[in-house]
Amino acid sequence: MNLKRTLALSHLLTGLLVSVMIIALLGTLRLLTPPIDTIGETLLHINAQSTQVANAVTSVVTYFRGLDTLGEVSILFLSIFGVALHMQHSTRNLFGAHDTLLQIGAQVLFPLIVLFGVYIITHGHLSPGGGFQGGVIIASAFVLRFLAYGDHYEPSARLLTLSESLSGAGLVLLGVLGLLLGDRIFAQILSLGTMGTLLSGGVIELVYLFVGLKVAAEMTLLSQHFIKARDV
Amino acid sequence: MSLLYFVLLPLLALFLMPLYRKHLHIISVMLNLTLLTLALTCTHTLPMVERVAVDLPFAITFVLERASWLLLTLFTLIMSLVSLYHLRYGNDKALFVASTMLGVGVSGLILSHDLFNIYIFFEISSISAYLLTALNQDVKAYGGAIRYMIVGAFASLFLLLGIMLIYLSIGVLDIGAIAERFGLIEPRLQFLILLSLFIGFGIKAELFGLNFWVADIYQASRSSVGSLFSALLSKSYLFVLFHLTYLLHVSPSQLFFLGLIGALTFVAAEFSAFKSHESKRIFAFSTLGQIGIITLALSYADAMLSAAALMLILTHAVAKTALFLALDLLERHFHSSHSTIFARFHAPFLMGIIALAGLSLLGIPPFAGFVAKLSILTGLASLEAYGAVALILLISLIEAAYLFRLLTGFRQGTGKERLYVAWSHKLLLGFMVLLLLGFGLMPEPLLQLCQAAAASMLGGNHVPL
Amino acid sequence: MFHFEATLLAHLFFGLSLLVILPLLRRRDLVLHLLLLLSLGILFYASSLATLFIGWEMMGWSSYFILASSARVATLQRYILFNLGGAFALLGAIALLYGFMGSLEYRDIDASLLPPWAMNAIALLLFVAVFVKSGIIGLHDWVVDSYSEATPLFSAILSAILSKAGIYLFIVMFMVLLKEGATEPLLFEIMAWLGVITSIVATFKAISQDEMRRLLAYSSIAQIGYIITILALMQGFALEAALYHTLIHTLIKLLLFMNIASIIAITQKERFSELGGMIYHAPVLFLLLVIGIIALAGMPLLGGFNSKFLIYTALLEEKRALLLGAVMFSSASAFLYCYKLVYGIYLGQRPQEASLHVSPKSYYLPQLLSAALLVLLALLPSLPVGYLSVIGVELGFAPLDDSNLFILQSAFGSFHGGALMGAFGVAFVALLGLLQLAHSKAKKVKDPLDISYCGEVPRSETNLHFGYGMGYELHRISFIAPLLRHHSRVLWDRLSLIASDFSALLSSLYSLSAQHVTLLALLLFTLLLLGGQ
Amino acid sequence: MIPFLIIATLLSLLAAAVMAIYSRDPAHSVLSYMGFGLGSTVLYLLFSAPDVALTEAVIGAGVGALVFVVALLQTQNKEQP
Amino acid sequence: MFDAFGSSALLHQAITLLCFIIFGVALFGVLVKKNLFNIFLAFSIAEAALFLFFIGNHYAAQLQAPILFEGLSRFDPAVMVDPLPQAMILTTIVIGIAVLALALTFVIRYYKLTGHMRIDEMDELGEDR
Repeated sequence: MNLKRTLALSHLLTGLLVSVMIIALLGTLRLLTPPIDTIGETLLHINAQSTQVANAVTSVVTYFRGLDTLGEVSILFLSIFGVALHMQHSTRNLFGAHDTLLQIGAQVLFPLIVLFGVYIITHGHLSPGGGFQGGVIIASAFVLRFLAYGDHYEPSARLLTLSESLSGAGLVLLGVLGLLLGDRIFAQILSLGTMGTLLSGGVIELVYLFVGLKVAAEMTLLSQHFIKARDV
Repeated sequence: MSLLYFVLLPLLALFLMPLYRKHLHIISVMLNLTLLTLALTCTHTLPMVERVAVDLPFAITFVLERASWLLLTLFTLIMSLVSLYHLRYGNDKALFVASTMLGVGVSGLILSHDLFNIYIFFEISSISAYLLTALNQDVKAYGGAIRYMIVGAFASLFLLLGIMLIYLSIGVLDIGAIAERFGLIEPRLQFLILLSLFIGFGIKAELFGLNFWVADIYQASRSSVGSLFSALLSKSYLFVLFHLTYLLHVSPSQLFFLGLIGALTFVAAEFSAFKSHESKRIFAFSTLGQIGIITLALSYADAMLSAAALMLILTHAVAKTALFLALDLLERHFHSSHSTIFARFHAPFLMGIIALAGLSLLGIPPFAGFVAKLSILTGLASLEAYGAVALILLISLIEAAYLFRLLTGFRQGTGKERLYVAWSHKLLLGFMVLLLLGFGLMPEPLLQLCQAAAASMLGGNHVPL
Repeated sequence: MFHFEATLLAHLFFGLSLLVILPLLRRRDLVLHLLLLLSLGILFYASSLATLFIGWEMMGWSSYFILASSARVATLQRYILFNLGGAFALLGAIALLYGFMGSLEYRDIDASLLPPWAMNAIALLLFVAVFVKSGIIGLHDWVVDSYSEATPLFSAILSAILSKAGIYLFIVMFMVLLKEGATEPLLFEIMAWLGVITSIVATFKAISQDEMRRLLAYSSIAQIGYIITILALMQGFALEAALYHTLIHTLIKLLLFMNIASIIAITQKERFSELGGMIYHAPVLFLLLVIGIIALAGMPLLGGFNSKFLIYTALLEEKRALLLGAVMFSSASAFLYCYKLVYGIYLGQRPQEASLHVSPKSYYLPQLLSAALLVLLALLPSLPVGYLSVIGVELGFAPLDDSNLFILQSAFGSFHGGALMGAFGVAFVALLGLLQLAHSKAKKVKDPLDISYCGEVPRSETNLHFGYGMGYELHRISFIAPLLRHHSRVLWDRLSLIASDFSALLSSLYSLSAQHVTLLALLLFTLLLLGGQ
Repeated sequence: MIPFLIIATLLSLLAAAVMAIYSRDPAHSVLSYMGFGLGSTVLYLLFSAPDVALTEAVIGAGVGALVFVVALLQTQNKEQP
Repeated sequence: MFDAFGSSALLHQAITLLCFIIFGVALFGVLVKKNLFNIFLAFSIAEAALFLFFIGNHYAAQLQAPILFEGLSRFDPAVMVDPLPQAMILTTIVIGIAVLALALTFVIRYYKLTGHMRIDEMDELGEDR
């Protein structure tokens, strides 16, 4: 009983602390006024000349702040590597269902989902979406097969790691090429198309392609490891 | 020569891992030595400014000036030493990936001048640190890693808040541009932003009030990993913290507050170590103590003291690396890091290394640590900060008490085991101690480097755009 | 422009170190001993405060590691903490000086520029360094423990050489570098009294010790107390007296510690209560020890008298009658422990079960060397005076008269060393002869068990010689007993207890769960947010 | 109309957050977390950030929820033996 | 009734308020929940609240997504939302998920080694262990 009361008291105090903090924070945030101009707006201005990409977010992600994206990709790589390292997976699937309907559905849907993912990746510079989103969508196709086939389906981990590594290396090499041929990382070493067409992005498309491939492989690995984690 | 190679080369080496998965230890050594060479070749072209993305003002910039060059060289040196140390233990994929990424993270942290980019590198180094903590894959390792992740997630929340508020109020991310426009922000908001950044970096830089997790993390991870944490990780965050502090022209009272935090860090850490019997915790506390002194010295924003603090960063990093690597040898042999193992072995060379590195750590002559400590004390005295001098001297006694207690083990106890130390390890550790001794006897060149670095760190390292 | 790189003062101190350390070099810990010697060289020949400090600290840690092979952990802790405490005080003084001078070179130091408060603060810090090294009472615990727990040879080095470093530091700092400084005279007055109080207390503590090396340790403390007292006068004559006493004391302590090292090697015993009657086994050692204690007591037969003579006259010259009285009192009390030393080890009953080893021959060399020097100095008391005068002149004091090597001059008279020694020698021999005659008829006791008094028959294990238990009665004397208690040790122990409690409190902070850590960070954030507005 | 929607979505997000964090049943937590992800997707759409919305949908809500579900299943195995 | 929100300043205030309430709720969860699972979930939600706050504060009624399509043929900050925050948040979401996956991996492994995942029972580190 005493313990419970202490616990309640500590919760109360913590709650008090958090609410005081939030109130103080909000009190200060009231003073927030939007700036006169931001670099985002400047980027928007020069986007049309420098990238020919219809989706400004894409051009920021892959071109203006390509280094951030490279960092992000390596974080993802690091995290998936950690997951793979610490989750030795067994052949036993957590979802051991053998539903024929699901299997048929998976067979039908698999190519469609992959196609959709590829679409999202390749149209990243024209419409919302890009390498990350498309990559995850492709991975979800594999996850679907996992769920449907249970123990009997397992994409080759080696192939996955290889494609993950190689696409990562491709991304870095693209950056290095930009440094060597152009004057900066991810420099536009390819010719630009006209705005709004599929091949208008130049390097941007290549970047998203590598990112998409990498994310797809990584997410497949991730789900594979999570779903088939072995008991110790 | 592009500064981006310090980030791109390790990443390339990582992504091409499947090509040489059996020789990662060799690749690691080659990579780190290459980076060290690259860092050294930059000496004559300082300061270097590189715009990473676009030519407009306020793009992502990488800047290598004297201070960051000094740290970058130190980091690549330590990474090379640690990877050379692991050469004997063969292929370790997890260690290779995590430590290489840690190198990427800390290099990016000190090179980048873009706040959001700094956040990315902050996360890279944090995640590699989590992985390094969990390297042993036992309960302790996972417990430590989970603790670390909770604290780290908290830190990145506040860092993110600070960055968002900066962008929301002035719309720029380059720290030079932020410094220019920072005065436009409402003072209370300014304070909130500084505070959020302080919490974010302060947690990772292991400052008092925010550092109660440190001992557990060091204890959970391998000793050799401890050397990376102690020499690279905390120092890089501290550098960024003070870089921002100097650039944003914080008020004297805020600098005083930082100095106070530094002093508290120092006192609390040294006292905590006094009762500890776990050598990794002891070394962690000693790292905290040194960070406290460094913070205290940097908070005066004085050229001489900052030079001394940089010198302390250098000497402490080398001494701690030597100590942690030696401890790693012991830990591999005894499967324990309790301080009693110091009385259980007989290996004159190793004992000498530990003793001498320990002396340098304590700031006892004729080692480089002494030069750093002496310059800090004389610097404080010439600023008439006699209280700080007295504090450092008094608390150093506590530090001496526990470090010497550890070292007495060497000459005491019976039934000692003979410990075989490989020649390569002897060479490596001997090199580090020679480095400490050499710079202790001839500190002038290093002091000059540190003075130049301090000048560029303080004197508006604001690089012309 | 002042150059102090290789003065005679440094030569004197370094020469003494060589004199002591070279005969004692052994293969065991050779490197550490050489390091110690190197550090002394650095200390004495330094030309900047930084170098001086390097020597000082190296001396501390190299001796620590030599000591660590034999001493207990608590003793080692005490040794390093006291020494580093002193060293850090020195470092504080150096930092303070730097703050005003902007340089650490000796030649750049001009104490007349220091404001009085800074000069006094520096003086206080330096006093701490000097007092710790010299074992001034209250700061002396580490001395006794480390002397008694070091290897016998290293005790000799500790006592004969390392205890002198404090004196050197004082001379260099106060008589050379900071001579022009406006130090408060009261500080030196306090120092003089601290020295003499130390010598009195240490003398009584020495008498009550049962362990040979603890006795000698207290005796060292007492002797250095005199030197401190005399140095505090800040006079040329006093400086020379102090240096003379330093020289004599080094020789005496080398002799005595080596003598005891021989005894320990022979018997493996450390305590008076377990020893006795060694004269039958080692007459040569007995003779050497007698030379040592005569010199130690400052009796006019051997070199010890010369320096005592100088000390007394120096005090007289300065008209410090009270100090003189105290020094004489302590000096006279020193006879008691000298007696205990000779009786407790060599005379009296021999323990029954003693199994004896052979003392290493090499232990005799340093003893013979210093005994010979002591005799020589007794004959030619003015021999070192010329040298010491030059040092005094170098430091800016008037020289002493050394025209006749046999005669030691002072303002209050002089004595002829050869004549004095001859006279005392004749008197001593005559007295001995008389005693021999008187005792020849005394009945020899066949068996110690024959003695019985008050109806008690001692058992065979009862130790009957006079050295045993001597000094215990001191505890019953009301004005001496409080001196013998371990006040300072209690104080330091309590301090370390407080530190360790505080440490436990703080280290529990560092074992908090991650949640509490974040909670504290949030608390800090909130407080700052509210407070900083 | 859009401001109204934004406020309403935010309120429901608040409810979902409370459910997700404080529910005693982990299954409810995960479901509410998914709801939170979907709600924020909607919100991003309303904020005219379709890219972020898509990312939140597939990565935040999708992968995040998957990870949570699997973690839940992995740690429930032994809880009721 | 909600016309007042037509002014974006007021709307921003409201968004900030609600987002930080969510943030506070999540932070409270981080501080008091004992289940590691819930703690990381709370972190994830706190992070999401910050994202919403950031994106929400760049929204205004007249602004469109920064993508060119039929009706819109020119990049103009007057009619488009700032793309940089979106790019930043996009990056941060991915990072957040990466960290979350790693954290849950550690939690799962910890659970399998010790049989519990309560933060107040984690006692494997500290002195004399």
